[in-house]
Amino acid sequence: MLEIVDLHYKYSDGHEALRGVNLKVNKGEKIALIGANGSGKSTLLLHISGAVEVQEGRIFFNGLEGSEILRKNTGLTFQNADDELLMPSVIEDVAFSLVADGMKIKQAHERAMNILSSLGISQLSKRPPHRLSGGEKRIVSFAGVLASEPELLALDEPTAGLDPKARRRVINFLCETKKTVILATHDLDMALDICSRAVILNEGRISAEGELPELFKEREILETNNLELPLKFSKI
Amino acid sequence: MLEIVDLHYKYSDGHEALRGVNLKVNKGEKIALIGANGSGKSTLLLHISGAVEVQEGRIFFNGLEGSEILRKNTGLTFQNADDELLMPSVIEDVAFSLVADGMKIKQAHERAMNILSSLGISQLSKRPPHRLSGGEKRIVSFAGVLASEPELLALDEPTAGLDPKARRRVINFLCETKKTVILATHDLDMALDICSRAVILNEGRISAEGELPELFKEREILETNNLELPLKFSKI
Amino acid sequence: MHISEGILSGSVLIAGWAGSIAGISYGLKKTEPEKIVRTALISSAFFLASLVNVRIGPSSTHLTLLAPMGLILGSSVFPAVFVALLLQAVLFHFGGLLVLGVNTFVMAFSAFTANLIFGKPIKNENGKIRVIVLSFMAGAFAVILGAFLAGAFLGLTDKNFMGAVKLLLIAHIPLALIEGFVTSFIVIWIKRVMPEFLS
Amino acid sequence: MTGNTYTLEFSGENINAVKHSYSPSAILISALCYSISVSISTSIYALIIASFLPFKLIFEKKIFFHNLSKLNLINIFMIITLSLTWPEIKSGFLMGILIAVRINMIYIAFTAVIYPLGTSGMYNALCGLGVPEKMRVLIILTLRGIYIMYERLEAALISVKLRTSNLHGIMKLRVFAYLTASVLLQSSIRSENIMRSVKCKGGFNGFNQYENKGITAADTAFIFIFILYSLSIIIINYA
Repeated sequence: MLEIVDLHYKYSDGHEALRGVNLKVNKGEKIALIGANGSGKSTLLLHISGAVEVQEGRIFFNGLEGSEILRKNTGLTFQNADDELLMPSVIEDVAFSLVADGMKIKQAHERAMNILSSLGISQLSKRPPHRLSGGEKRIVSFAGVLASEPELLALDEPTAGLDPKARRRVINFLCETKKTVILATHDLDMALDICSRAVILNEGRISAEGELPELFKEREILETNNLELPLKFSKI
Repeated sequence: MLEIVDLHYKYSDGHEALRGVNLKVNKGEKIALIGANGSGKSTLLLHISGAVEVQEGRIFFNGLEGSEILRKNTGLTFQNADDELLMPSVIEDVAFSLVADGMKIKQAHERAMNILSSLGISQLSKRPPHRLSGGEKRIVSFAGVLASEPELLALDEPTAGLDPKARRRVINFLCETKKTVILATHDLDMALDICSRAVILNEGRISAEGELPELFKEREILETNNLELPLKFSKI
Repeated sequence: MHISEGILSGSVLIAGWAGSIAGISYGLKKTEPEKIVRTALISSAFFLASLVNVRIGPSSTHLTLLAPMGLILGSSVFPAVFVALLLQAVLFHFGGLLVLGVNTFVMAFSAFTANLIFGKPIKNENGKIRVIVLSFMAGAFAVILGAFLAGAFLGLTDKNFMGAVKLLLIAHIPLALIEGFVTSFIVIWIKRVMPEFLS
Repeated sequence: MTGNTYTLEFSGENINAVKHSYSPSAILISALCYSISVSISTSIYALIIASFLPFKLIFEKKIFFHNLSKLNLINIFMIITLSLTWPEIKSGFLMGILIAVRINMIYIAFTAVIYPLGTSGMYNALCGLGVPEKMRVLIILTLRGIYIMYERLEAALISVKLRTSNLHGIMKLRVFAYLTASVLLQSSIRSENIMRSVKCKGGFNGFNQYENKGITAADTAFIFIFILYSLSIIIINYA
């Protein structure tokens, strides 16, 4: 479904965030993208979702190229949900990408309402985003991404700052969804719950890759990549 | 050292954040403050650090009362380290409260430098704190709080948004410090690493309290308080 | 320098709107679509900072931060000030809608002019003392120009206002000094932490 | 909170915006016509005619008398200033009274009719009047930014309060300046992320979600009545 070939990216300040990433993602797969801060996870997600233009290398989505194709078929949620809640009310926010693609407002709002209902949060539709709790904001940002029916979800730290209950709700949602998922996270326990495969980024390169949970049992790989043994494997 | 008696707090919008909290903290103790979002953790920390005036109830610090006493003797760090970084360089930021309280700049900078060295980040002293990584910002914010030599540290989610390595660094620091620590967090595994006792807040009241790790083994208590079994106790 | 509703004559109100609409259109045209988001977020930060009540001695004051706004936003300062004043009216019922034109022009033009005169020298200057002096002048200048413009609009409405206008100008002198200091501190900080921030 | 060096005066928006039967643009146009006619009135007869609306509104709706009394406290100060600075005390005093009356009438009209529209109503009204896209985006995102950055500034102010108890003179201004600069930097970083998210979500077109019902016959009648009313005030004023 998604194929990334030798992707490089340099920010305008000279920082090389990606230094040759190669990755294949199959339809329906759920992949965890692991790595320390600054390892290039977020930059990779921005590429996958078409938010930045490819400088060097290629990204194919079902064989096609171009950031337009990626934007249409993938949905990105940001680490901080506040950054993607743009409109003064939840329903307008969820309808945003539909209206941007030319759908009539009434129709877009109907579709948005359906999505909110399917996520069990239709009661929030008229609320302004600043009145929502952290967990609610996160779910609304999912709703906004799901509205345009992307085939692939790219999620940046979807549980950062959430309390255990809200975190569990997000994990359940991601376990149940049939979409292809690429999940950047520090929360290795969540990765184990959701993903079947993990990719470890280190300084802009993929330094390890493998099935879960086997990969996380290799202490050496984790240590060279500045990661910690997931808590499930540690004993009290 | 710290004694809180029947503390109530109502925000101006009518929301009752605290509904009768009683808590005793002994010198040198490390206590975890656990609870879902909105349970009153942050409001309690704001009281302990003297940032808000007591509306109803009493807070004693070594037998004395008043927000001035609390401000002098406690140090609070915020969930978002960016909120407390002020000065254009790390050393000035750490020395800020000393200079503002009348210490000579040279002396204040010397003290600040000692603190930075003791935390192993003296190489950052000339950098603008706003340009540091998330983990570095967090440690600098600790340094700023430590500068005024508080007896008690009140910490709001000190590991939120940090990668595993930076998180481990913060945990190590908190394990080693001799100060009294009150730690509000969702990260129960961190609480187990650092604290000897936990207090569970639910809707502005203390709903459970006990030694660690025993308290976290009581599945029922965790469930009624919307918490999750710490991962160390769960098996794969 | 905020003029209240119900004071100015019809022709002066129209003149204010004409001036600010010209400024807003120019500002919007010069603001690339990519920069709209940045303008919005920065102007919300200025909006909030101007709500902070700074206690000075027995009294307290709100700062206008006109010069920093001009230095950072450049020509986008016209639409930014307009939106800020509009939201202030709708959110706090503070300031009117009819005089919005005049008030936008008074504040945005002062900020814009401060940037026009002092922006380049401040950006290119490296000596710390010179930067402090230049930005102090920019901060004080913007406030004085704002008070002067507000006075001019009052004077054009009825020349008998001139007595009150003199009082208004005198009352703005301490504010000008305060804004001068604040502007120079903000500029120093920006030059050390993120020099690319100046427009 | 007494004794604070800085206090943030932010009450936020009344989110229970009133639903009007007329389109927001019609309400905005009508109220503006009325307030123009009031603000240029000098004759007592014109002001008497103009006072019908505020009296009707006072009886019909809840006017914030608290705010109104605060407003008039400032008005008293204004009347005194004008009396003392005008060439003649009496004419200055009368000018002050005239302005105070106008301010009250316009304030009542705005608080009863326009402000209850809330930010979303005001936004719809402006869109209905054909405000350009860049301006619409700017309004929506500035409003969002205010709520996002409010939390940051509030926390920063608490942090300063905790870190130091006695700021004096220039140091106080310096700290305020640094606080402002820090919040500016944070808002600039946020804007980069928000821009990316706008791009991912399909671009600025998504902001075009105002209710464009157009002006109905009822709206036209409403505006027409107000224009007639305003014109009659103006005519009486110059008669």
